[in-house]
Amino acid sequence: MSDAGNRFRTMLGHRLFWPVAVLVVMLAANTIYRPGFLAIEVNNGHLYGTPIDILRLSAPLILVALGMTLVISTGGIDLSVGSLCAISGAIACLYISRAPDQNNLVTVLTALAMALGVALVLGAWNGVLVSVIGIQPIIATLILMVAGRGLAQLIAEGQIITINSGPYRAIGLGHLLTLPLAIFIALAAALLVAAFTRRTALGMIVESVGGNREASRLAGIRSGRVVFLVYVVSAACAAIAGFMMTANVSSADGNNTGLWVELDAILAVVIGGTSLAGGRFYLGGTILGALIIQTLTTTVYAMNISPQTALLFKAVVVIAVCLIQAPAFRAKFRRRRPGAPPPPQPSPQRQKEQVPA
Amino acid sequence: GNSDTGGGDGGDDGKLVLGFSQVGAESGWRTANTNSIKEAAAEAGIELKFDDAQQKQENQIKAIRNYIQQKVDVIAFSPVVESGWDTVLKEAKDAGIPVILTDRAVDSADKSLYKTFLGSDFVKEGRLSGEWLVENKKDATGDVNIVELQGTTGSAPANDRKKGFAEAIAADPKLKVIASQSGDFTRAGGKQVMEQFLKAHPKIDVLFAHNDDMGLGALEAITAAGKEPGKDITIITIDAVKDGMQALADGKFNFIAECSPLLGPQLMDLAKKVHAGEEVPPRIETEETTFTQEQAKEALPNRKY
Amino acid sequence: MSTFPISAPSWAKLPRRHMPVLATLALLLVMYGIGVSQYRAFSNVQVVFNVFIDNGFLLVIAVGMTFVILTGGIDLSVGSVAAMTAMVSAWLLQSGLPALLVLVIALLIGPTLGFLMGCAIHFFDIQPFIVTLAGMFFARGMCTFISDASIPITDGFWTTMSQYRIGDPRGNFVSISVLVAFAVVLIAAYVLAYTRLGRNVYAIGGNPQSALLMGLPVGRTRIAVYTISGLCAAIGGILLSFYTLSGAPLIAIGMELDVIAAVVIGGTVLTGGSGYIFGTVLGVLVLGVIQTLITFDGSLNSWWTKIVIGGLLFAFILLQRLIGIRYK
Amino acid sequence: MTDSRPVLTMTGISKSFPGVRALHNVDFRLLPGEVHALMGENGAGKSTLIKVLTGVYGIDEGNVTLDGEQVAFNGPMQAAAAGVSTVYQEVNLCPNLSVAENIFIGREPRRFGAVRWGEVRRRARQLLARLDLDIDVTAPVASYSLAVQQMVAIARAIDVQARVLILDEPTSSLDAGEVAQLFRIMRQLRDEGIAILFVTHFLDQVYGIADRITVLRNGTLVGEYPIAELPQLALVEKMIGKELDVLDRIDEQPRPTTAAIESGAPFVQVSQLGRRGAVAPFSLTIHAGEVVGLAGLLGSGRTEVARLLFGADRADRGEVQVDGARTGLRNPVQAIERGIGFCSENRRAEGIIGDLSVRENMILAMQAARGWLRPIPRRRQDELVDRYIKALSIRPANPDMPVRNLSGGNQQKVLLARWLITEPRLLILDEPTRGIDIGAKAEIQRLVVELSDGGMAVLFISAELEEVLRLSHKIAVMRDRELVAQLDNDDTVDADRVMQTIASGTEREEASR
Ligand SMILES: Nc1ncnc2c1ncn2[C@@H]1O[C@H](COP(=O)(O)OP(=O)(O)OP(=O)(O)O)[C@@H](O)[C@H]1O
Ligand SMILES: Nc1ncnc2c1ncn2[C@@H]1O[C@H](COP(=O)(O)OP(=O)(O)OP(=O)(O)O)[C@@H](O)[C@H]1O
Ligand SMILES: [Mg+2]
Ligand SMILES: [Mg+2]
Repeated sequence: MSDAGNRFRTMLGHRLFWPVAVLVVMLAANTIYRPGFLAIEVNNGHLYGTPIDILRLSAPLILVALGMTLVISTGGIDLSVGSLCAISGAIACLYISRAPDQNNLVTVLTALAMALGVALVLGAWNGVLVSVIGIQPIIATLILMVAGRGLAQLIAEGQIITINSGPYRAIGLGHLLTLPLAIFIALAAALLVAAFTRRTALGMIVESVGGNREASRLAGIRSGRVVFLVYVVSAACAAIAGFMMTANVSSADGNNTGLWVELDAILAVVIGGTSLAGGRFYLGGTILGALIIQTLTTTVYAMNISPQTALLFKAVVVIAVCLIQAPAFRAKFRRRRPGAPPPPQPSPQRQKEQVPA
Repeated sequence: GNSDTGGGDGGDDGKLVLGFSQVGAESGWRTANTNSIKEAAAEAGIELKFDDAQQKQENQIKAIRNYIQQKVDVIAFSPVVESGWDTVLKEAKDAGIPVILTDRAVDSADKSLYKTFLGSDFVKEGRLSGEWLVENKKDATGDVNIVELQGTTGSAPANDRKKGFAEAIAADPKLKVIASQSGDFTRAGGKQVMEQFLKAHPKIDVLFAHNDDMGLGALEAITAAGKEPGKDITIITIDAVKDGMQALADGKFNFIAECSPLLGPQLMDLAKKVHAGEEVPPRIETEETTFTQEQAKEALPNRKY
Repeated sequence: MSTFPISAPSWAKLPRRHMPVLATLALLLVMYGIGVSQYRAFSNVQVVFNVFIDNGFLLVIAVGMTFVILTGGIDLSVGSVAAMTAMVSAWLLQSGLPALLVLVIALLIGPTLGFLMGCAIHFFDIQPFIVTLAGMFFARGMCTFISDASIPITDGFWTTMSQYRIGDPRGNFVSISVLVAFAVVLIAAYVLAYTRLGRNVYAIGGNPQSALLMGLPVGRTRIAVYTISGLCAAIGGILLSFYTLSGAPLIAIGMELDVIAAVVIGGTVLTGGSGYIFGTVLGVLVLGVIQTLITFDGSLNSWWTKIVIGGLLFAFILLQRLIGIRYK
Repeated sequence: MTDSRPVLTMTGISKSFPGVRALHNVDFRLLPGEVHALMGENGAGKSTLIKVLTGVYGIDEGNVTLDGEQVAFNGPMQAAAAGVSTVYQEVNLCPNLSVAENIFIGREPRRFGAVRWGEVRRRARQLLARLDLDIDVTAPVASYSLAVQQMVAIARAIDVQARVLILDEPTSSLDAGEVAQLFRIMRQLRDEGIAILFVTHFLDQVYGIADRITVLRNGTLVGEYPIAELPQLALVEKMIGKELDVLDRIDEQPRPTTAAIESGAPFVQVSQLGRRGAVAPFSLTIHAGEVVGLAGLLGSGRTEVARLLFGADRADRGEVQVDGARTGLRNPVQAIERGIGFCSENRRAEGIIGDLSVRENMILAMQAARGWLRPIPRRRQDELVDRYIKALSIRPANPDMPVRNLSGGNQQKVLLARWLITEPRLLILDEPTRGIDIGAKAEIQRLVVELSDGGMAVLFISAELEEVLRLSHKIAVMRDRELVAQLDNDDTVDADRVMQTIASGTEREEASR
């Protein structure tokens, strides 16, 4: 077999190959529909164009999905992230709107710190419910998902808080090196999470807790603390995402900020290759997943697919993405080829140890 | 009145009891509506039983059932959707409790199931917007390209405003809706959709947004694209909340059709009347107006919500 | 090697396994008691009946979800499928098809979609969460595709089903939906306890690997549960259309979460393998009673409503958990 | 009997996993009315052959015929329907279902479609009585020890009216009594003309029951032999490809006497430690360099003792002293901090983390002890992992392979390595040689001796009395969840005496020393 062929084969086998392929196909389809789709021009000294929009808009989703990846990898799930986005955004905007000088950097930083602090407390609340009291994650976080929206509205008294603060706006709309600042924030967060998990042993410990909680406990891991920690991290990520979402429109809307972002985040995580059953997690995959989802949303708008059929379109794309990613599906086409490895029959994904819920 | 409250001030003190089921608290408009009703009830000495249905028709039906059990004197509600109220309204009728609809109508064939409707006419709001546009662009030459930011797909205000607007602009063939997409009534949605509109369509003359919030979101996208809102693109919205009025006064919007949330006083009035058995007209529209930039500057200082 | 002296006496054994469910029941009664003591009209029998009338469709859908969760899966599509069923019924009735035919068609759509999702999950080994999420998008998309405004139903059969009152029509009554829901509950409880399918469901939830090696029809069962869930969602959708006499594209949004919550509150474990239909019934009632309590109070703000719902949910689950641990 | 036509033949079977060739051109045949032992080292491909046969894995190449007809099962369900009943290596039961359900699920007696629960329970009790097991069949199977679970799995398999019965290491956690019971039934089935394929690492058992032997090595066929033509030593040679002499070396080595060890300061002193419903209060002293064996029948509470000592379960009475200082052992972290390690008998549920690689599984306990902020440098990881892969001859020697893809025995070795890496002062080994081939077993035994000579204390639990006797300085005997006796392992102690103690619970006076 030729060397190039071999290299192609290893590339095909790479975990991120298919998500990348899907992304490329979507971009290509858009470009065919509207040749200017990928065009980037310079406008006011920053880059301007649809690809930039996609990057900027996916930043909050990437953040939320990063935290969600860790949570999911411990075998949990965090439904409260959307509410947390709303709460943190509302607190920050409320504080800024009450301040005499909204453009004061100290004011903005205080607002951010306050909001982040509250989010951390709420994350800790989730963590305690799951790891200490032992409530199933989906229900434990559902409590905050429901009550959190109420809290956000309580903070804003049901109104949309509009602010006019340059520094705060910058979180969502500012630019750095001609690119939106939000991208850098998301990237920094991703690198931070990656460093925290992969440069230390945290990643492995999280994966082992998700893979088999009892075995991890017997190996001397304080599983409870790890589980607690991931919910706090998830809340922190959600809070920053909340800042971006609200800064993007310079207003906090307790109702709509981060609405249904939890579903998108979970989708991104799963598209990225992390199993909902817990265990191995893939941060790179998650980021790609988030990009795919945002591209999908943008495609709906860019191709002006009618709102009535937009969801049908989404359904088709999601299924297509998952199918071509599924090894079992691809194996159906490869089976006849000699020499190719056979499909893993009892799939490793399902091979779950018994973990008391 | 025969009410059951958890103690405190309630009880059989002869106060009229009104059960009100609100759609939810999905927007600033809605919150203003709720506040207006609460304040008016307190002022009119009416005991209000308030329930938030969180945008679910099921919840509203449940709430109405519970009001019937509690034997409130009058039931009022803003239906989440138009259809599907006959069964529960029949139960209310059998229990002898009069019903008032607010804000949104129901399409029941049996008009005896409710006493009256109080609210705005979404179709009319769309129509007023369209008519203003026709008037405003009557001298324009060449096609006028319109993009539309719809509300939540399938919701009554979105459907009706779209309909009314389309009816009105049909009068002038050069007015063309070249793109129409849902922005979910939110600022973020409006902004994201507008960004794509701007990239896909080099020449956009008019933006019609189904509410102020989406229009405000779109403003940001327009500015970022290097265009001047209100000048390069004519912007028409509906609602007239404070932020929207501000934008109008600042010359960023061009026209707003009002949709007033301040139904409280009228509602309390009606409640007293139907409870006393007085005849009321079957349909009462809230007093609403439209605003141009000049009118907005005048009205802005006394805007409450 | 016979018996162990230290093990619990046999009389103590029976209730222990049922303890969590009993605890839930007790807590539910306590909650009801609080309602009665706080609000006079709460003690009307009709209040209880209303909880059933208002939650009949939720109960049916939750029964289907119980099957899925017992195998360790999840079905996010149920709310949308119910909405789609109602929508399709309304649409077909509007276009003049006879009621019975409409009923049959509407009842076929849900299971078909469920079957397809089950196949995707089993044959291509895609995570249920994603497949059913796509199903959810699809069904909701179909709703707005059919019509973006709600369609009223005026058909005689539907109206009768909706408005017929069983019991004293002037006093306490239940609707036909309640009977349908009860029938579904009984059948499901029977299937789970007394048929091979039911036992296979539990086995797969316990350990799918083992179930496969024990020679159980894992694939067939897995596809079956999603089909069942689809069927239940379809029945739920029909009940919903009785309930609202219309098909509305936005109805039942987010219902899947209510349903999952109800199932889990009822003691079914999300990783699968343990839980009962009876628990699910209790879970639905808990949600129903919480809501009734809040409406009866009638003084809560929109946002306080959400906070209080969250708080009550928390209090309930915490107590359930604490009692559960004690008896474990 | 021997010249009857084979009921099952497999010819030219090959099977590869990514990176591993598990089977290469293997032939195998099974005659009716025989017990056929399939032998080979860990990872030789025994389980894979069985899984290929029953359709759990697809075949790459080769043919399977059953009764002369070519078959290709698509899964255990089809295989069972065709009369091939199998107990797979790891206990494969549904932990949440009751014992009775586990036995009958898939073929419950029914009337009008409804399962007859009374009948299910009655028949389950009957069936277990045949195996001499008297347990509550309505309790979930997870509430029983692994041994009981193994018996339940066997009961499930033998109840089927099968032509071929496959038992993949059914005896790995059984004690002598249970094994005898099982063999009685196997003989009975064999005499009814059923073909039995039997996998074990216990040579005695092979010679006790098998008629013929097939040996695999590294995924290839070594040969098929009638039992009479293959003496034990020759069999071992065929399996490992060279002579085995470690076992002899153990017995030759001079070992410190009990007296010598006990003159040192005790490392762990337990007094009246107990837990309601699990073990009656017991007292035990373990010195540095001492091997304490725990002997007892199934469910006598050995595992419970080990778990209490490790803090895996919390004791509700009694106290523990480590190095003379009173300490609480309330959770595994505390135990590990005090230098105690614990290798669970249930490697699938409580041991390996299947998703993670061999490397990660090995360093997990050490990493946990260091805390997540101080990752073990990659170089050091490689060093440790390589060392133990070599020392325990783990195959395939690929540290980055997910551990779930290893054969059962190799997984066990990985677990052992996990604890050895932490260099504990007391290592609790609960059935460490379960499912391990004879060569590796000898290695592990040698390791225990070496470690204890180097000053490590070992608490050694094994269903094989012989092993306990060979390694221990002191033997603690459990019966009915009570520590009934402690015997110094001197010349006066032999298997019979321990058995007697287990049976009668005498020598109680020694227990209170
Ligand atoms: N699913 C799998 N993926 C990759 N490799 C596998 C898989 N299953 C088994 N193997 C490999 O195949 C080889 C044979 O394994 P098998 O389980 O058949 O051994 P075995 O003879 O049963 O050993 P043991 O006595 O330890 O149980 C081993 O090298 C193992 O690592
Ligand atoms: N023969 C039996 N009859 C009934 N129950 C049993 C039997 N054997 C074990 N059990 C159950 O198994 C559980 C675990 O026992 P434990 O693991 O402590 O025993 P063990 O001495 O370690 O035995 P094993 O040899 O199985 O490891 C006990 O709770 C007991 O209920
Ligand atoms: Mg094996
Ligand atoms: Mg044991």
